Amino acid sequence: MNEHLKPVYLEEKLDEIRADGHQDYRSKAIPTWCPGCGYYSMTEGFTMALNRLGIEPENTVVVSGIGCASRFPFFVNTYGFHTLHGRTLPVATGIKQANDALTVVAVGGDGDAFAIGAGHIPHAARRNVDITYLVFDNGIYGLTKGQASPTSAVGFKTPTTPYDNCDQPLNPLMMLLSYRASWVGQAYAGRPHHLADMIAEAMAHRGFSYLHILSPCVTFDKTDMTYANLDVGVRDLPGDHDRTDLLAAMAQVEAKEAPALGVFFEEGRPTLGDAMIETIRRAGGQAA
Amino acid sequence: MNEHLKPVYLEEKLDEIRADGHQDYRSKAIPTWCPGCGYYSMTEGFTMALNRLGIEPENTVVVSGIGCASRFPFFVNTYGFHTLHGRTLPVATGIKQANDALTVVAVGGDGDAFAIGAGHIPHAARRNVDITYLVFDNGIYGLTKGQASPTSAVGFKTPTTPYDNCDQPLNPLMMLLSYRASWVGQAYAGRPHHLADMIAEAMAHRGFSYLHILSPCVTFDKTDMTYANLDVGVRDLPGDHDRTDLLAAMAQVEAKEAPALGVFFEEGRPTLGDAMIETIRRAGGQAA
Amino acid sequence: MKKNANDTDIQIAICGSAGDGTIAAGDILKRAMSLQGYKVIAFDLYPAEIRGFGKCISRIRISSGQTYSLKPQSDALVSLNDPHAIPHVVEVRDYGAVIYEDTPMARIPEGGHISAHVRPAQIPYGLGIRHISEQATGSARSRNIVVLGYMAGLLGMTRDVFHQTIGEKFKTKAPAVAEQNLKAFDAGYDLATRVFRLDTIEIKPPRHTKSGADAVMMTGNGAVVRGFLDAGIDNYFGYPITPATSIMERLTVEMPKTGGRVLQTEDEISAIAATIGAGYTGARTATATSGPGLALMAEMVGLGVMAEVPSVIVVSQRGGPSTGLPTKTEQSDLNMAVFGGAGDAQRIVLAPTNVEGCYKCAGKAFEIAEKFQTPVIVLLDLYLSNRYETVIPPKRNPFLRKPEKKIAVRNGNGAYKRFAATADHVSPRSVPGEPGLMHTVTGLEHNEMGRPSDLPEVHLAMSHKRHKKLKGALNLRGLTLCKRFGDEGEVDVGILGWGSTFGEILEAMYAAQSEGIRCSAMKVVMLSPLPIEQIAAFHDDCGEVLVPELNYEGQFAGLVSGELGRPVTRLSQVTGAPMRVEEILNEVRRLSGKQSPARKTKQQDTGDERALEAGLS
Amino acid sequence: MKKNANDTDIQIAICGSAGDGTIAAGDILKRAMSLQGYKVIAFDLYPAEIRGFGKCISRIRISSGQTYSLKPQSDALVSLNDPHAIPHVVEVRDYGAVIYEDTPMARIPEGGHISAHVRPAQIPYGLGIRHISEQATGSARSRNIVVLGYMAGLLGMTRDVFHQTIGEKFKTKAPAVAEQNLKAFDAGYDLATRVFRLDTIEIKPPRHTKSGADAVMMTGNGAVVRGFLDAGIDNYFGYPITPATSIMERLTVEMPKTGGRVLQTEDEISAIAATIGAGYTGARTATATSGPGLALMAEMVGLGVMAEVPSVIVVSQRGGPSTGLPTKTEQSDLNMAVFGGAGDAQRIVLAPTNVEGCYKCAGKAFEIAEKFQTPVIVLLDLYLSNRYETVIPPKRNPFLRKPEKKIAVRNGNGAYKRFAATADHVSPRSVPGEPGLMHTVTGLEHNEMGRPSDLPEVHLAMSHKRHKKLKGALNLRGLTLCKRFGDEGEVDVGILGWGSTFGEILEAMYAAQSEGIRCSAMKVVMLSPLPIEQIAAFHDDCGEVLVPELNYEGQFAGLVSGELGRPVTRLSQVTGAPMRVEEILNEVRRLSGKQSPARKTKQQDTGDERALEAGLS
Ligand SMILES: Cc1ncc(C[n+]2csc(CCOP(=O)(O)OP(=O)(O)O)c2C)c(N)n1
Ligand SMILES: Cc1ncc(C[n+]2csc(CCOP(=O)(O)OP(=O)(O)O)c2C)c(N)n1
Ligand code: SF4
Ligand code: SF4
Ligand SMILES: [Mg+2]
Ligand SMILES: [Mg+2]
Repeated sequence: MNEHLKPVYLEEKLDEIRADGHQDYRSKAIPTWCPGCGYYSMTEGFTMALNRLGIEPENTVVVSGIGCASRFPFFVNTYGFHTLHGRTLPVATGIKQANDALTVVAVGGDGDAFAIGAGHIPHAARRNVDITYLVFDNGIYGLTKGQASPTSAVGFKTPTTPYDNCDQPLNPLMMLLSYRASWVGQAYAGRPHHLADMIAEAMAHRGFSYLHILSPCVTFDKTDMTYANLDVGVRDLPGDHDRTDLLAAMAQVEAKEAPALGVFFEEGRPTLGDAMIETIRRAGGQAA
Repeated sequence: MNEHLKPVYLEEKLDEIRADGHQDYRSKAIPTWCPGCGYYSMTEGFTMALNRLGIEPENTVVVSGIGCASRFPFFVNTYGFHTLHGRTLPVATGIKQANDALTVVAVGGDGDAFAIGAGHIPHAARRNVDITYLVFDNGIYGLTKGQASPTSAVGFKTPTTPYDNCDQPLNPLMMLLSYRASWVGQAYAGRPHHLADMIAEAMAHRGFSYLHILSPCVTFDKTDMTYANLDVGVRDLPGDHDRTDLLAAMAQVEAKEAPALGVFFEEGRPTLGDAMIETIRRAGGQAA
Repeated sequence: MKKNANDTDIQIAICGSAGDGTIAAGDILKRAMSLQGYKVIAFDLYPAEIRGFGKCISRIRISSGQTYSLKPQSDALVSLNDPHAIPHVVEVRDYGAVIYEDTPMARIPEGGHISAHVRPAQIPYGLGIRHISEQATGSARSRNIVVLGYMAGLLGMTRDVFHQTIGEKFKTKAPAVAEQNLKAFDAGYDLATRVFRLDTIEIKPPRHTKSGADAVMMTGNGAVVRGFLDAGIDNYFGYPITPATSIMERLTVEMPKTGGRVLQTEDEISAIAATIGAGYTGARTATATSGPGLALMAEMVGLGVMAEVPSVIVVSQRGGPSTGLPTKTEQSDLNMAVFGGAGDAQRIVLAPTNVEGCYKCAGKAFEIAEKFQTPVIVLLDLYLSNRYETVIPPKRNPFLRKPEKKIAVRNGNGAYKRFAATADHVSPRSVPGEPGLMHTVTGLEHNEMGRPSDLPEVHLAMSHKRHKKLKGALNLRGLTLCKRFGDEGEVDVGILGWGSTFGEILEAMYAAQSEGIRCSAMKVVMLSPLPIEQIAAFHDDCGEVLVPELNYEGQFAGLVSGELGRPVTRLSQVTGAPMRVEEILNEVRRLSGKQSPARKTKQQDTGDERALEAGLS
Repeated sequence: MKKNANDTDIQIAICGSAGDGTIAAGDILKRAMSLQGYKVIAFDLYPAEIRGFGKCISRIRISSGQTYSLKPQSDALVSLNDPHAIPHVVEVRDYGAVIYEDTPMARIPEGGHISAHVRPAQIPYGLGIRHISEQATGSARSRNIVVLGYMAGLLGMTRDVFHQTIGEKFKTKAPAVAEQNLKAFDAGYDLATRVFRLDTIEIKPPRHTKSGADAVMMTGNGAVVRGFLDAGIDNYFGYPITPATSIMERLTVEMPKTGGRVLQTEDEISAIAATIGAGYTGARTATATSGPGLALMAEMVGLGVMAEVPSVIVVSQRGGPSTGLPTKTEQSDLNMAVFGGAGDAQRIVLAPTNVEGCYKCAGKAFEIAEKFQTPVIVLLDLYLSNRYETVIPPKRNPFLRKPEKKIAVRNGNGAYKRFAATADHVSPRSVPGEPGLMHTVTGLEHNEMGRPSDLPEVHLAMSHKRHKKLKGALNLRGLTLCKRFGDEGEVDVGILGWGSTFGEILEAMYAAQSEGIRCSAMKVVMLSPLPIEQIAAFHDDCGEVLVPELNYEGQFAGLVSGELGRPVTRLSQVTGAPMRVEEILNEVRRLSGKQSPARKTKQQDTGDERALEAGLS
């Protein structure tokens, strides 16, 4: 029988959702995000990914900065650290450095990452700290009510750009590639299944993985990064894209009118933890 | 008569140096750098460039952070601001924002720029603040006596990497290209005339110009970025390099075993000052 | 200064959930009353979350004479959402009004309706708000305006002024919008005029009706913006943070109109760095932030002190520590403002006590920063930043728009000494562009030329210079640095206060006087350097000195005791809300030996042992 | 504790320019004397610049009994470079020795030779240092060792121990190097034994010769490293900054040997952020910095306070404000350490007063941070970080290597309350990896579950909890939090001190006692929370309380007065150098009414009006 013609029974479907177990990764707190906010997809995608990879919640730490995106840890049932604006990565680095056995996921908004936090990204990337960094990019400062962010488009009108934004936005994926992050990908909140796949893949990568997630702020952005615009804007990476080729990845990222979804670059190299173990070995010590 | 065969008379040569005027841009303070430090070339190159461009010392402000490199402002006869470690660019941005008529040159070491100051570079670049940023890269923390910096090579032994450096170094030129800085070039302290040319060209560019200068620390680095190694290591950019092509520039930078000297990328676009004037126009105001 | 018992003095609270138009209704009320020449003080509370149906409450005090803070009790409470409004019923005074929807939409749980919470002595006014709105406008969306009209009618407020205010409020919208709202207003108003009034509240004509046209409603942040503009601000650099953001948002609109430049930087470190960079060129430049941002600025403020570069930093405090309570008020960043830097890095700190003070301090801050070549911090808090007061703008711009500055000259041998020793310890300054006066400033200790030096005599002399010059700020003209109110001479209790809390302090002091307690209050606006002579003289006059403030540690009390070497009594409150007048009054009674017996019970009720403890330390 | 007049107590100063081997000679002297069981205190001054021929001076005090600081006057000065050494001739006591090169290389300007500066009462010893070195070793490079030998011979020091020390010092070099140096030493030593000794100095055998083998020379920073290692530090994150860098440099060598991890971060914000991140996992983690770095850490330390995560931050102060005087000492970051954060963000601050204290405070800091779940700042200064003292390392590791912690459990209904209210206000903590106890910590105000909440009662209760729990630190065992020395009961003058300056305070106190002044000194190690009861009791006993400290503002004095509400007398010195014992003694004399007439002249000479002023405030 054709899969798509099978009738769907609500009760059955609910049982299925409960049974698959990913709901266990949700906390009891109800998200404080606006209805329709792209961030709901992240919670769903993240819990699905954890479930699929079979990671125990108690061995997972979600670290965030400050912003709507950074409220994320409160809504998942793992250990969590809601830190300071922009300090997601150094705190996450400290956690991973102290306990290699933990799965550490860093989460933040575009402002948290690329405005106040911009100085930490190159270093987490070059050291290849074995964590996953999910940036929820809505091109705006959501929590403080809609000011321009470093990824806001030229011409965007916000309370701090009443005469339209003039600053050229940053290109986060290009930046991450230039830091030679060892895994770089992009997803979109409007494609939740692909998003879940990408989160799982990013987390499975050994080393620093960076996933850029396009996500509309339905409350403060009615014109730019909306679902309507993104739905038609995004494209898949070409099937023949070579994800081991840095310059090819850069070429894909440079063609940014139509943001590509998928994995741009991937490379296996020693992590910070590996470097630490090697240093201990050279010193004649025993790794803990 | 062949130029090279003409005898050189010391007195004549000294007169020539005095007459060309670039010595007027030197301050009375004697540099506190170690004899042989690459930084002496910068003072020479910078004063020659100012002289060549005919910029008045009183309309020039040299802004620096903290480090051996950052002592620079004390040795030139312009206005100067020796700020804090890593804060060179935001201070320089404030100065330029307040007075478009000034020539603003930011100066710092590799640690100042790419460790503690790394978060400010993308923003100065994307806003296209019309300043010149000279980074003196010696791959080390000179002033604090030789610890590893973000550009130190893997395997480098320093007081903070006694068992050898394990962190992959950053690629500053790639980073600047990914920020789409509107002028990106590289020079070497061991080629002082080319260096002076490059400083002059960077300063002549309208917008944010970034010049990376390779410069040995003769006191704390006896093995890596030495004159001996660099003299044979550097190469010129290919004659047919297209400096308007970002991806071509990236390809040149990626081939980093042999650092290329010259201008990688250049693009004309509105500066932060232009954006401000446009905003004032839209608001119906009169630019000062 | 004392109040005239015959004057109007009423306070209305409007409470609903986000989306009910609570704040908008309050806004119309404020403006309408201010237009008639009443004094208005108002403070709105918003929910912390963007989303959802969090509580909004707008409290508006309307008076003909001067008042200094909100009253602890309101005369009327308007509910647009019962679950949110119920906890506030106790705030309504005896014989005050509670106005609410009397035909709720759905079945509600026991005790869920507000009418069940109205106390016997309070007067309930139930009406079919939704129904009236639907009838008058075809939609329930004007519930807020209906109930506003009802309240206005009930209290005998003038209809016309409301019409005018509503017209203005909606003038940028389609004409139908204003029309609908006027209909809704009138429907409520008419209904109220037919109601039998049990209450004693009355609106009497304001004292100075004429001034209404001149008076403006302004928040503390709005006043900062006005002060900056009137003082000729050239540049602003900032990073969004509650509750300072609105300063930047308004400046981005206003400054370009007169050629000014605003840049949203990548973080607070950049904001202060650029501010100091611009200050170095001689431009008037400011930034604004809250506690977390000021913490990040600590190193750079120290550079401003050392390099002697002027800058202006507005700090609007919120609940702390750390990210704390971003939408609640507190006065707990004082220690950081005064002491938060490496080394002996004294700076000037000003804390206005009301909206007008915000205007003055913000505008004057540029002059002060330039005069003393140093960072100036202007310390507000969320309560002051967001509270509305009626202000009569000055007729003449009170600020010097051109810096008074000493002219720098090369001395005999051709060397310009940027940090030359002078009688007042302030050295002649040159800025980039001036020929022959080139110099480099630095955060390193330096000699008179500005060259780095770590010689003992240089460090001693320069430390001396940096501290001594600030003493000059204690002789500043044109700004009240500290001021005593109330009884002259020896008193039983003196209340020493700073910042937004001073309004409550004055109210408490006047109340204490009316109970026969000899009482004075001193406000201190200049918190660093402290006007210690005046404070000492005040201390001499007072049997007891009480220091009420919105922080746990008694930070101002510690600062004053530290300089004075004498004890004071601390009164701390950390609930995120403004200080309660009653709380201060009770302490004054206790210290004067006239403790009211009611107090004891109340303390036990709230279980607030800390307030007691703190009061005793 | 009083000194026995028969004991050895001599101080040698060796002065040269960078490259002369000044510090190396001093190092051999320190080690040789320490090996014999003498107590050694030493402090070296280096030039601020990397390059050039800046002044180096090594001062070494050698005694059989306990001493507490360097002496204001040395018994011998050894010059390797006359221009640098000349200003230090005045530091040599009457009948003390000045040792110098008597056959200078070139013609020198008038007054350029040190012999012209030796005072009549001092005893000059000129010798052909260069010549002797060349003769003995074939090169002038051993001048420093020749003169060291001469000095040793002159003072009757034992030759063998020097031989042993030199052998050890050069054991990693080619054997010829040690040999050359031994020859140089003997050449100098032999020469001295043939010299007619005019001086009265004598080296007497140390009291506890046996302990020599156990004793080690250690700097404050070295002791911090030892303390960290003995307490089982797991992780270290840091960014280089003078004078803290050597802590990281030594830890990078040592920690990996036992599996520990060190990361040089991109800045200080990252260093403290990672420290707190690692602390969240339960690992013992520290960072170290100086004033400018601590300023950058201010926001993150506040997060540690709010989220109740342990962390240890060593701060070695240097001259400020701003970049200040990186290679000079000062105690001016106290205010920032105690107050430098947004909101009511009290943290624990410990300031050791000597090298042994550095060891104890550093090691104990982990236990304290874990016990009270909060950041602990250990405050040193350049003088303490870099000064050498002889220490006898403890036989048994004095630190608890496993955190004593409360075991977190799920309560009945399955919810784990990370911030549960408890009797001692410290809540049971769980760390990642423990099943069923997942929770999120935050810098937002939060309820017992750790969920964000801005309810008034929550903020009040949690502010209470965060402050009250720290009071427990005043009952800590195994670490001296404050201690009184000198006369018991009522005294004329009490000296209250903290940090590195306490050595000078003790010396001054003993000197004052020997002049018949009733005098006590109290050291305060725990600066936050302050052991205010003990301080108050001390204040009660003292006619006058003097607070000497190395900062301009009298920061500790302000802190104490602020909590105590009583006056103290400030004595400030900001020259970048350690406090002068004589300066303290003069103040003690003045306060006790026994002012020495010499004092007045001296003050006028140095023109140090500040010290006087400060003393009076
Ligand atoms: C040091 C500091 N500066 C500023 C703020 C105020 N603030 C909170 S969230 C935020 C920006 C949020 O934008 P983004 O990171 O893009 O997250 P979003 O809300 O859009 O998900 C700002 C500026 C803060 N909390 N701390
Ligand atoms: C906030 C702060 N952190 C650390 C330091 C100490 N410090 C001074 S210079 C420097 C690094 C210098 O390296 P670099 O920028 O490469 O300049 P170089 O000396 O090599 O020219 C450091 C860490 C400081 N002055 N301020
Ligand atoms: S404000 Fe924007 S980003 Fe924040 S929760 Fe609402 S929709 Fe999402
Ligand atoms: S230490 Fe290195 S970078 Fe610094 S002045 Fe000397 S050679 Fe140059
Ligand atoms: Mg965002
Ligand atoms: Mg460097």
